[in-house]
Amino acid sequence: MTIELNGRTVELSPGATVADAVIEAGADRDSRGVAVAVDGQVIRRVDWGKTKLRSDQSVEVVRAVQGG
Amino acid sequence: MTIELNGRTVELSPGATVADAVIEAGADGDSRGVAVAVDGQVIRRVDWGKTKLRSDQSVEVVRAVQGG
Amino acid sequence: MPSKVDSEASAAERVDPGISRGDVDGFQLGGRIWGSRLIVGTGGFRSLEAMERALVASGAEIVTVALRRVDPLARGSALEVIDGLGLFALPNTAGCYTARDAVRTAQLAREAFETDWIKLEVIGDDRTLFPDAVELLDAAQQLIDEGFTVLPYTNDDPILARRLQDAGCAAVMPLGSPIGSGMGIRNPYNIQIIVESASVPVVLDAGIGTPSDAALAMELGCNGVLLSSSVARAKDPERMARAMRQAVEAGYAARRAGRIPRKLHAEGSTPDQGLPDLG
Amino acid sequence: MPSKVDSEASAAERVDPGISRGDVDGFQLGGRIWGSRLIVGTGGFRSLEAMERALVASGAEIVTVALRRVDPLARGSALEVIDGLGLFALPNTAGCYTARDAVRTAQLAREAFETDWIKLEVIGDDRTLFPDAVELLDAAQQLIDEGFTVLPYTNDDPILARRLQDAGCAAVMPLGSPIGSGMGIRNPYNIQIAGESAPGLVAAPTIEDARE
Repeated sequence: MTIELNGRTVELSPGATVADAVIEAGADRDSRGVAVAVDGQVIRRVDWGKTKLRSDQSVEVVRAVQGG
Repeated sequence: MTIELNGRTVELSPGATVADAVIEAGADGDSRGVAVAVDGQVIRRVDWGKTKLRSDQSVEVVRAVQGG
Repeated sequence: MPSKVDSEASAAERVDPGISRGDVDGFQLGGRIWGSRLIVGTGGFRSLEAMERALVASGAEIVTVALRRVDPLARGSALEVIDGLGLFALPNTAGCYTARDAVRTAQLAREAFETDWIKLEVIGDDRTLFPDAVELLDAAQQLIDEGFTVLPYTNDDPILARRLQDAGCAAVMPLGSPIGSGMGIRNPYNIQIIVESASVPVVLDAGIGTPSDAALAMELGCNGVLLSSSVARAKDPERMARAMRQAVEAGYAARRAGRIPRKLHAEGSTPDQGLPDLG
Repeated sequence: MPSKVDSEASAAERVDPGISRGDVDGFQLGGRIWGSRLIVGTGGFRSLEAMERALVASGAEIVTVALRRVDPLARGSALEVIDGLGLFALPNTAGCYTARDAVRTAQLAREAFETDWIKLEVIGDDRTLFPDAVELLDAAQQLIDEGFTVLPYTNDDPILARRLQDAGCAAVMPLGSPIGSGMGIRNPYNIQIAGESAPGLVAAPTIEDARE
């Protein structure tokens, strides 16, 4: 299935979960400072592995960066 | 003889020196921070004992005080 | 200076150097007591190493960070440095122009940083980066309802500051001048009014350009100062960080020491009586 | 913090903490390097104890004092405190309104404090205590000729600052605002210009009033 990951169209295997998207985005699962929103809804870290993604969903994976 | 010591008229024995005036003014002879002027002329510390005073001279004995 | 914060404890109940030192002068913020009244942002440093050296020199315990899309190529991260130093990472919602975005970002931040503290920023336009009062208040309200500890970056309008405080914000963080402008405190009178009417800590955030600005903020009665560009983009960030630390401490001490009043004319400190008449 | 200045050495060649610490950041004043850039006045304290505590807290090494007629009833003295702390007593000519008075007072000070350093003050009027430029320059010239190290309290006129520098003053000490007014730096632009025209010579205005 295809989703939009951090603004890029990405192909994921069917049944992929939020956790897979995190890895696809280049962040490893347990790295601190990572957070995910699917279609604007924040997914709690504990639910990453249980939340299946659907085609055309928009996934944003963010991480801590320097900020004022 | 009478001199003006720090603005007050004072009686000193004839032959009194600057050193005597310093003591009369209430500053013990060698204390640090003391200086003397006679009729506006500064008398060097080393000359206090040798400088005889004359009647009607104006003697100023000053000492260090708090100051900005 | 505050000992390194114990990094094992989770962010929630990190041992506060202020408390551990029984510091009567401790900086009360968000229901905790901190040892340093200087909060430093991590934005704008030329490298993570420069940031780390400056953070250490600043003595800051609270350090702000932002959230951006993962960059797989990024080497190292601000958060690793902050954790390594045992400091408290305070996420911000920089870049949000609506209450909706800010709330979402705060929720993301709660996941990412495992803390419900948020430096709430909702911007009105990209030239001044001034806060958008209406959106800011709306976002603050929502986040407070969701149990966040909200530290809002606000303008120097005392009325808005009071509304934010009444809404339940943990502090108000008025700007001195635009973010990164280095113009210092443009309206010290409003800052004083905010300080007078505040029942929550007041942290001057944004616009500090040099240590005397930071000291002035503390002398005006602010409880703390938040700055970033003035250190990050200084020629020597580490030396400037140390200077800011001293300025905040000096300003706070001066405020408590009780300055002399301002007068138009002079008042000599050297006594007049006893002036010798030198003829 | 600067180590306590070695009090045994005479005032003249006191070991400068700046030099001893090889402090590249040392404060160069009067041909010597000092550890602290803060000069504190002793005027206005409510008590000698308060003054002593403040002097220690300030980290200052140079402390200004004045000369007045001996008061036999006075208990203790600023100088005893300053000597006790191993600090350098810098006499001033506060209260002088003419070059003549200021020169005489400086000569008295040289006797009293055994130093040729003088904080030269020649005042124009008693409401503002602003310097009298003409008398100040005249006094500075005379004292420099007599070998004094002259540190003049001046206004923030860059031209006068340059004249004082050209006359041979060891520094120029422009005011930020009237003595004791607490008005900070009223004209930062002139201070910057004074700094440019007399580079490296501008010592910040001394903190006159440490009144508690």
